[in-house]
Amino acid sequence: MSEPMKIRATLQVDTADVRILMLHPMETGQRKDAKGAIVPMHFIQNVAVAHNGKSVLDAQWSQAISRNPFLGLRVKGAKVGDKISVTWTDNKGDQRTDEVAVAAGQ
Amino acid sequence: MRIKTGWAWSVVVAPVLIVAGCASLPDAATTRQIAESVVKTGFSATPEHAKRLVQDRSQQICSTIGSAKLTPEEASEVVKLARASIQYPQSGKLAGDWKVGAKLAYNGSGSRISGGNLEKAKENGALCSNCHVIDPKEFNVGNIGPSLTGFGAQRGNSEAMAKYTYEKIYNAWAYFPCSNMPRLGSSGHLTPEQITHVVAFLIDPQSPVNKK
Amino acid sequence: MLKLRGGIAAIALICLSGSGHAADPLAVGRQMLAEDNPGEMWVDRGKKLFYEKRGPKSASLEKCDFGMGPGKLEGAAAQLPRYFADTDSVQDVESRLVSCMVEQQGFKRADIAKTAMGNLDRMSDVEALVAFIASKSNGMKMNVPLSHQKEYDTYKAGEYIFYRRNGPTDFGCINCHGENGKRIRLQDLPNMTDQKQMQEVVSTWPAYLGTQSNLRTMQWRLKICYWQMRLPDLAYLSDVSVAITSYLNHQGNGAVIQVPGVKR
Amino acid sequence: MNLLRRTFLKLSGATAALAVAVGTGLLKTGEALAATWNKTAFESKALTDTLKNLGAVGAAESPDITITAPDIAENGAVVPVAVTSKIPNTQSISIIAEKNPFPLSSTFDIANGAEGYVSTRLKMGQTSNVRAVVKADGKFFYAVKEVKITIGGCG
Repeated sequence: MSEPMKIRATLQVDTADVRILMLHPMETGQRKDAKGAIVPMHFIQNVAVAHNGKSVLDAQWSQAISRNPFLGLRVKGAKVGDKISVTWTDNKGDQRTDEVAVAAGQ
Repeated sequence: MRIKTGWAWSVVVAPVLIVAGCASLPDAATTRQIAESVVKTGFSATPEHAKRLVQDRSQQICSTIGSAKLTPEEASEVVKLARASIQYPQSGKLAGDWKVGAKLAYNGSGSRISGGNLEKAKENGALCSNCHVIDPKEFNVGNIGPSLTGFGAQRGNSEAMAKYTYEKIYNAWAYFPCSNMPRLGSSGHLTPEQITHVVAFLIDPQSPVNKK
Repeated sequence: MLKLRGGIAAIALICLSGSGHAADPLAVGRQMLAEDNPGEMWVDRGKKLFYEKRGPKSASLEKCDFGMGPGKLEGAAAQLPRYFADTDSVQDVESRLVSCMVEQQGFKRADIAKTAMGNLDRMSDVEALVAFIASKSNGMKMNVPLSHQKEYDTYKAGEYIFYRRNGPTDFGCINCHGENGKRIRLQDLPNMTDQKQMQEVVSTWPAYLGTQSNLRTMQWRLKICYWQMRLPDLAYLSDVSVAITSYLNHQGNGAVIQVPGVKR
Repeated sequence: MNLLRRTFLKLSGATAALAVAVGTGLLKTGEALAATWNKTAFESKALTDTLKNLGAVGAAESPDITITAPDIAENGAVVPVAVTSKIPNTQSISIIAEKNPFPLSSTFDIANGAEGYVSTRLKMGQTSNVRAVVKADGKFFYAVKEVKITIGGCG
């Protein structure tokens, strides 16, 4: 059961500034829990970002990306209302997709 | 003119007085009483650990509120108590091994309490680098206290300097009453022997503290 | 709006470090972290939890009165801690929340205390709820009242405790938070005798802490301060924490609240 | 604009998961990027092996790559790093923390109008160079920046 991502996509001229926050433990496999047991490796391996259904960025991550990860990118040729959808997939096969519309910048 | 002033005052002051009559800032003695009882019940502690919350005479004097200053009498009482607390190592040697001292100086752990348990550590650290710059190349250091870089290079490593340094670490308030520096020996946080090693770390010409 | 907030947070953080020479090489990183604050995800989660029917009594928190009337959250945290007649005590946002969770939702106080601070294995509901409730005062000025006698008493007790030196380190709050530009190792320490810096502190808690990978409230902050001071465990929601929070928040009156903050 | 061909690695958990992503229609067939979790590169421990497994041996240092990161990071658990590549036809950006036990932290494949820009946050165990490796028009380029890691609090 995963929590929603926090995605902001704002238009600056013709480029969408996309900022994505995810809630994920990004366990390295090194940490011990309160009872002293090793917490198995558990991290997002792939983040796929699409603009109106077209892939624009595909991130492959290791366990060295910080807990509660952040991903920022910029998409050219975007318009207000365009759809930005983001899917992450972790090494246990868990997956989550969230989508936002590009908003007007200041 | 007088009447007008008086009238203006009554308008401004009267509501304040009414409020003050019902509720107001407690005086110092009442505050102390309330706050001390709040402290007594505010921690979950074993009887042994709860002793740490009880102030000794010097701590009481040093807890001046706001911009209040120590009176000369208070300051000299703190100095007197501090001087009386200092104990010297049985060996009589005040400067120990600077290499041991170096490890202690950068060790910021020991004696913390979590979930009712005392921190597990071989020994308490001397906590120096939390608050003092020691090696100018090391940037992970605090600045609450003054820089100790070149401490011995500037002051020498005479017997008298060793004694001053020892006493300063054992109970800083013997020299600077109520300073921020913990009374590391008097509180029992460091042993006399540990302090001799930190002394050596600070004044030994071979110590990195005194190397350029 | 969000961009603006990031900018403010970054500027504030730079100011906080005062004259410390370490400010510049750190500034870039602080700004980058402030612009995208994972703490926002705690706010979202807290919002969901607030309106959800939870606990043995299967109730939401919509009837909880934070001082502005049942369920009224706008600006409530800006006026906390304050006196509440139903509990006959001065309460901060977290102790008030827990009162409601006990009274209205039927949770057991002892159970809440055990799980109120999340860790790397478990997220805390309380931290998320505090983040959400506090965020409903964003953009408003801190305005903690002193009118009931218990508010005066609590405030003055907080001040007294702030300066009270105790334990093996001889520390009170004042010893680390009484001068400009000070650090423990490389951790900047706000000078809480300076109103500006005090305001910066009280307007940015709760905060997301990178070192914790978690959102934290003042309860956690004070607990850890006491731990470092080598004193016993600060009891959860103890009067000590409420007193210190009263003192700090009242001193910080006028600060524009912008939470969650982002801190080291 | 479809720059890269899908080439799934066998035996990788990520691959199966990714297949799900494709299956759910998020990545439309024919439009998906390479998206192969480069196991050998991610599991390399020595920098030279990392670079070799990225195919980036002999990369040229480029002034057109900018690494935005703090000179001193307050917290090694969250080191913000952004990479901007002004090299035309930038296809991918990899971020390497040279002294991490496994130096490669991430590879970002870029297409269909995304700029040569990514921003993320890394865990870094110690002070180290951060290296950005950019693939553009099939060639490799790099830039480095040192990030110092601090210790806070009372240790």
